[in-house]
Amino acid sequence: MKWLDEFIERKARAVAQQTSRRSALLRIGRVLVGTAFVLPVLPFDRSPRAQHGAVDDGKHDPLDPQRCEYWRYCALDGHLCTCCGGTITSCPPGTEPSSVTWIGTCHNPEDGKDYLVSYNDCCGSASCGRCFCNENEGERPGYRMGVHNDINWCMGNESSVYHCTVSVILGQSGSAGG
Amino acid sequence: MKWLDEFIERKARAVAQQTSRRSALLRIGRVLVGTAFVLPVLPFDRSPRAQHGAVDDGKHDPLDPQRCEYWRYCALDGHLCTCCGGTITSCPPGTEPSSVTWIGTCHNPEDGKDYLVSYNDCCGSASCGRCFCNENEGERPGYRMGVHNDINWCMGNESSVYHCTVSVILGQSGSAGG
Amino acid sequence: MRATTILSGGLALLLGLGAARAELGPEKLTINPLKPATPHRIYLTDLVLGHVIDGRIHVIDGDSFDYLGLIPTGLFGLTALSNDSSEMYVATTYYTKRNRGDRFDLFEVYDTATLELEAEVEIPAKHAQALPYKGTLTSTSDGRFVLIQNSTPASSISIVDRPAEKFVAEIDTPGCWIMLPSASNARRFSTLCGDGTILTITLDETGKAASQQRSGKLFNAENDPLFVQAESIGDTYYFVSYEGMIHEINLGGETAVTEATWSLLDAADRDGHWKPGGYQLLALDAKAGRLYVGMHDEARDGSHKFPAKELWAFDINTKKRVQRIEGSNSIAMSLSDEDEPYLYVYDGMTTEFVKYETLPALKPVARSGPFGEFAGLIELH
Amino acid sequence: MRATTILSGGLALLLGLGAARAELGPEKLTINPLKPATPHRIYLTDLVLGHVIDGRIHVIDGDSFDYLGLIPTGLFGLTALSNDSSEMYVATTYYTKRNRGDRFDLFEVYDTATLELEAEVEIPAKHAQALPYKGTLTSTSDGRFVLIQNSTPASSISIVDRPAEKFVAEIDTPGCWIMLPSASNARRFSTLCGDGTILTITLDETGKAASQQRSGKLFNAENDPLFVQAESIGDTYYFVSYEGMIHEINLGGETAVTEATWSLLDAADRDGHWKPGGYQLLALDAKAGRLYVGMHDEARDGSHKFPAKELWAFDINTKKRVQRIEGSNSIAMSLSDEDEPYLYVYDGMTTEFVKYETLPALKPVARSGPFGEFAGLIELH
Repeated sequence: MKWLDEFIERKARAVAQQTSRRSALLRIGRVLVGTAFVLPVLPFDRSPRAQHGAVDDGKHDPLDPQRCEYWRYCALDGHLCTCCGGTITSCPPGTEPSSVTWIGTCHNPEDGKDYLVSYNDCCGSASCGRCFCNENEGERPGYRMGVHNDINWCMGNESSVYHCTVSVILGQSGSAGG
Repeated sequence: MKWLDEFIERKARAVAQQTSRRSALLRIGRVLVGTAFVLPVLPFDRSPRAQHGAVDDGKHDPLDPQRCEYWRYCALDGHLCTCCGGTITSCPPGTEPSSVTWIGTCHNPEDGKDYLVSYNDCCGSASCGRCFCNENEGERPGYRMGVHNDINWCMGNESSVYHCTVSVILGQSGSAGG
Repeated sequence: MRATTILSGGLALLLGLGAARAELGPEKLTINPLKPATPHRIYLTDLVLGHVIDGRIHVIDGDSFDYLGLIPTGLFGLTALSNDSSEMYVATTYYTKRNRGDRFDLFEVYDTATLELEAEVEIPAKHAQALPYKGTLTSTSDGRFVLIQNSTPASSISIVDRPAEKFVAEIDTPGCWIMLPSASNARRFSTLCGDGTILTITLDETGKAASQQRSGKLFNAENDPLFVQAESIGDTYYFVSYEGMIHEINLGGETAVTEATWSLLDAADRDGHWKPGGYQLLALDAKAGRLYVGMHDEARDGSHKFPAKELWAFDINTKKRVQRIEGSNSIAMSLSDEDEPYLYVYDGMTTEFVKYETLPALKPVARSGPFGEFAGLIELH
Repeated sequence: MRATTILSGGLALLLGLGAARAELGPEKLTINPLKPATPHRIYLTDLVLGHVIDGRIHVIDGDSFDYLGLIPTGLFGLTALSNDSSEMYVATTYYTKRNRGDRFDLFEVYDTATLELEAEVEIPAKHAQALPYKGTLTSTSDGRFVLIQNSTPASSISIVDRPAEKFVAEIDTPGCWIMLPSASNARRFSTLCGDGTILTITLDETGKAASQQRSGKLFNAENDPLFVQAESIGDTYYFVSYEGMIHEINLGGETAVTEATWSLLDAADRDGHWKPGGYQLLALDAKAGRLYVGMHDEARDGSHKFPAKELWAFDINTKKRVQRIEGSNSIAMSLSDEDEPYLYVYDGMTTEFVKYETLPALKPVARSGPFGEFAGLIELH
């Protein structure tokens, strides 16, 4: 995927140009103009840095639950509750777990087994906005609602305002249901 | 203001490191991770790029009304309506001008005169979020409300939801009031 | 310090300044009229997940790429232009206390000539709080009835009588999703179901379901599901599957009928694991007979929302690829409504638009600045 | 494709899985209890101007810099911890239809042990939709009455009886701004006025104004205005002016009295045009007798909100500078409430926190990741 490389390089060059640009210096008499290396938050940017979270230092540890690459998040589309005051399986204080949910199946690299994971949303506060991830293994359109993630699973709660998403293991995949 | 230079250089280096980093390549099999050169939107970042707007190419033309450096904006703290579907003196469609306002005094480089400028807000829709500027010439704390800009001048409207700010010339400064 | 002589309530004090000998002003504060629409006016629906109560539609001039204004859409608002583009429809959720209190849902009509609210209709508080895919909100072909996808997560459809500004019916559609109106029958629409069938619903003149007919199994929802975004010529809808099969399905009759299926891929494409991907990944030029699809290689389970590495153009008569071109990371695309249409593509990485000429061949001709934060649906006026 | 056998409503179907021979799980979904507060817990008030209906307070562990949770504050919410930090107060605006409909304002109490809403009180729909400067919302020294700044833009103050959970009075304070409670008199507070006077208000036991006394002119609002953020030792408030003068003013009596004024600047500082700047630009360590101020050079008209190029430390007894150190672009700062306090500084350029040791001297010891989008007020638990 050369396009990604090129994109990165282009941005790096753009920043470098900005650094050396004489006009940047001219603006120093005013406030903070030169700091605007702001790229928009991308709908598909899986990096925790995208919306403030763990620093994206280039590692992608499948055992670090504050990163999109964490193995349980293989079909998680939303903000990681681990970056929002919750844990892998608990909602942040001040929020409510969703009453309905959908299911993914993820491979645990530690024991080599596949697990069924419930992607509950946490609801009712303002959106957390941190550590956005967009993983879609086994995800299907809305006519397969039980495995669909482009919808707000807070929909059944008293307040359906989305905050973040947890990943709760329901059991091993091979041994049931599948 | 050496700190600004250093900040720019530091960020450029960080980006450069990310570009060359082997691990970035590893992630390419996944989606778009490497694009996260996202810095937060700063409260004091005067660049239109900060919240999507005119490209910050390093120019700071006091006659370009989509830039914070435009002369009339010398005390404007908010989103430029010129980036939001309005003009220098008109609110974007779907919004309402504020019923109350505050006053700045700005120097017009074209005729060398000072003008009184009314910084009306436009109100009632969702916040525009583009071209944030933070200029404070002659600005005073809230006990001088008529020259205070850390407040929502949509406050008197039926809907006080802030959208953007215009700058309407009331007259020359020397010839009245002053 | 220049301005301190102006006391609190400065404007009132200064209204007499008109007489001052100013070279500029005094000026009048007005509301900017919206520039008349062109076929290149873009509506970009932005869910703003990080501030999810504050969604909006960005209205953008697709020639100058000026920002023209916005329409607020609130919490997971669904959006769609009316058939004649004179109105923007929004179905959204409110709470009596912003993010708490009691929920109520409204269907709202905005005038696309002014961006002002024209009408609002209370609807069952179950509109689908979904990514606003095309077809989650739509109209019958005559514009009389507006169809709104619900989810609790049980699926149903709310029917609004547009001229009467009234909610008239709710139709249960368990396990089905998306609404696809028939062009030839203004009371008919269909919906895709999780067992691979298509359910066709015909309304009576009051908007209630007069009949519901389920097709046989037309697609494999398990192994090769159809993306829900579909484009049509007359009653024939073009769907694309995860594996790159085009399904041409006629939705004009009482029961949906497959007219043709064909593959986007040749042997070399399969070797490279090329697959379709994105959110709004298809565009169809009925007049020229061209179909455009966003494609990426090295596809794997879960890559079906990947941005386009390439755009592929097909001749729908010969069912052959006629062009492949760099894809601008498209995650959403739409053709302008004109004889020689432009294809507008939304770059999911930079959030910029890329404008392509389409005839005789795709050719990028302009790129915008960035717009939006969490967007994946484009409509053109 | 691994998960497609799970039908819609997958959870219900799977509840029996507890018995499966899984190495992990089944797990229980819970709500994470908030980590007990420490003196290093940070509350960062974020106005989110770009999505202004969606303000919030970020709650952050100032040691690990973990994100602990948030408190929603809505449209231009004012925020303040209760005197004992057990509660977070919010005064905010609602509309019956998110950004339209009828306005109503609420005073809300959140439990800082759980981040849950404990109480809400309707207040006049005129709370100041201002940047949440310290002092726009505060409590009397015994915590009985909560004081809320109003602006229409005419200035007034709403008084809420906290234990009774009741709005009890509105006091007009034309041309005045910010509330500064007296430590020694639990019914007394003062406010800065645009003519350079200070108005001192004494409440009766019902929360109504029993007396209002205006001082003489204590500062020059025209040529050297005071920043509204002030820090206190007992009844003595330390203000700093745009030009770098410290005003020590006693607000314990019926009428405000200046106790001392002195300059932060020496001749060389004046040559370099050093001036104070920021939003929350002062911190005061009563025990050590240290005052910290954010300073920038090359100051000009309009630079008074500039981030700190340096932090300067003063001995308030000798009124001499004892240290200057790189300022981490501070736009807001706060000291932890402990014997040897840390100074937390919010970097307005990177939106990161920098933690400084303060004794024997300022020394940066840690830096956080980024937090917030449009923030300028810190409180420490």
